[in-house]
Amino acid sequence: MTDPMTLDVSSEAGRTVLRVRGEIDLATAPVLEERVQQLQRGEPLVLDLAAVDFVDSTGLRVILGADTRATNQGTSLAIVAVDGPVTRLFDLTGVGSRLAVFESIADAAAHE
Amino acid sequence: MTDPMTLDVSSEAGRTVLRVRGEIDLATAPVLEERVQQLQRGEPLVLDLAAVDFVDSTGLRVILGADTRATNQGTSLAIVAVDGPVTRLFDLTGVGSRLAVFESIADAAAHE
Amino acid sequence: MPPHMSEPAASERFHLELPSDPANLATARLFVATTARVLGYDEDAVADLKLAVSEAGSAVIASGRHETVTVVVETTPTTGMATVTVGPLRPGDLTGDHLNPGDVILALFPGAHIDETRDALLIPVEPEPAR
Amino acid sequence: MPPHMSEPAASERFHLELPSDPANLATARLFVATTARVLGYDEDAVADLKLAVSEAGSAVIASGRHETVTVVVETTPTTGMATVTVGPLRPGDLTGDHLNPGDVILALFPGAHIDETRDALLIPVEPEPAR
Ligand SMILES: Nc1ncnc2c1ncn2[C@@H]1O[C@H](COP(=O)(O)OP(=O)(O)O)[C@@H](O)[C@H]1O
Ligand SMILES: Nc1ncnc2c1ncn2[C@@H]1O[C@H](COP(=O)(O)OP(=O)(O)O)[C@@H](O)[C@H]1O
Repeated sequence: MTDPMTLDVSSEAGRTVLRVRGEIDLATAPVLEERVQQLQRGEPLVLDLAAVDFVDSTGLRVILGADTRATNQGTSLAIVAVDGPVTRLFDLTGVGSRLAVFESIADAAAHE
Repeated sequence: MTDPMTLDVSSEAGRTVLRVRGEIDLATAPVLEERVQQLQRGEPLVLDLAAVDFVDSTGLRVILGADTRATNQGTSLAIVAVDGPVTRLFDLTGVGSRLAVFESIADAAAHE
Repeated sequence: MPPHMSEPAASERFHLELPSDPANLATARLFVATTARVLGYDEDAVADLKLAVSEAGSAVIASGRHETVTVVVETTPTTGMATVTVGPLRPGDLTGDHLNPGDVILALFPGAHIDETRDALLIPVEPEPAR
Repeated sequence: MPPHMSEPAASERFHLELPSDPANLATARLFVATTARVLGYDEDAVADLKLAVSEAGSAVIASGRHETVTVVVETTPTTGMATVTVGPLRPGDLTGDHLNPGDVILALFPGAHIDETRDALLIPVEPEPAR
């Protein structure tokens, strides 16, 4: 690790995609929170967590907060996650069913 | 790390090549020592250390012992190393000049 | 007995103490991960231990009462059990908001509990073959 | 002052204690590497610290006198210096054969020395910009 978490913003399939790599914990979650808030502003967002190596409840609260914010703004949050730390935490806490989780950016971008 | 050090033996350009990956320290050096002794038995050996992530003086003693053994057996030891932990330790201790160090297996295999 | 251990030997103790700073949680996770691998636990167990230690360490930092976070791994050779202790923590530190560290830790390790005599969270970890 | 530290704050102390087993040297190296990165040291410095700690930890194990190896990293915010302490070690433990741990440690950190009051090797580490 040089940097514990890196964020990349891109536009794919007409959607803004925020790709997170590395570790989301108490040290890095505030940085993610701020960037997600900047990007949401009433726009749909794809949060790509496929390259996340670690996430704990601090990170999960950022994800759930982003989902609530999307609902309040009348827009959507789509999450990309594959088998790994993110899906493990979703399963452990039972929140997976409350979120729109996809296996690829293409699938996520098709989400209304 | 699943295994701190792995060893692979192959035959390349007519020479026996022992490729070491991972970390050589007090925990793993005895395993390397034993394998090197088995392979030397009067035969020239190429010791490929290009994929070594870490080595300390315990590992260096194994390397120098193998070089002495080759000399005593009237054969040769050729070492493959690129810029990294191995060359760093050779430079720090000044032993690099006493060893036959090459940048590739092809160069090492040409060593008499 | 975890596979890498060559003999039962004596009980072993691995101890880490770090300043209560979120930047050090990664070090705490690496410590428990590497120690668990040395003790022979597989990567699923290692991932669960990293998560539990990160949650508990976050709770120590969030409590704001302590300058350091302590993580201890101890083995009990007779049973093959390990215990992971994270502190200082007292009852209440792990609960609070919905989706708090305690929820995650208990989902991972149902036997985890605050040991008030040690002022810490104690996580019993089954030997590898039993997991 | 190392770049990642946002303010001088107080002196910080990172402490690790492991059973004297060669299998744990990798954990000691990871500990000093991660801690040094949090303190802002670059990868060259990290590699040197891993090597020095591995040499010193090997010497503790080779001495055969101690059940545990202790590694401590301490910062001195006023000077930006860090010190890495590895023990228990006393004069003589680092020397011996040609190419012993002491040779490597002194080539890396000429200021390293046995601190007899602490019964340990003390390695002074310059602040990052000065290296
Ligand atoms: N989100 C957080 N929750 C709890 N503790 C934190 C948090 N962020 C930082 N800390 C750590 O707690 C200690 C004190 O934090 P600080 O932010 O200086 O608190 P305050 O300024 O409110 O006293 C610092 O070591 C800091 O790293
Ligand atoms: N190879 C070594 N590496 C680290 N410390 C050493 C080494 N040799 C000796 N020391 C210890 O470092 C301290 C100062 O060492 P130094 O001044 O370099 O050598 P000397 O032993 O000649 O005084 C001494 O207390 C000594 O025990």
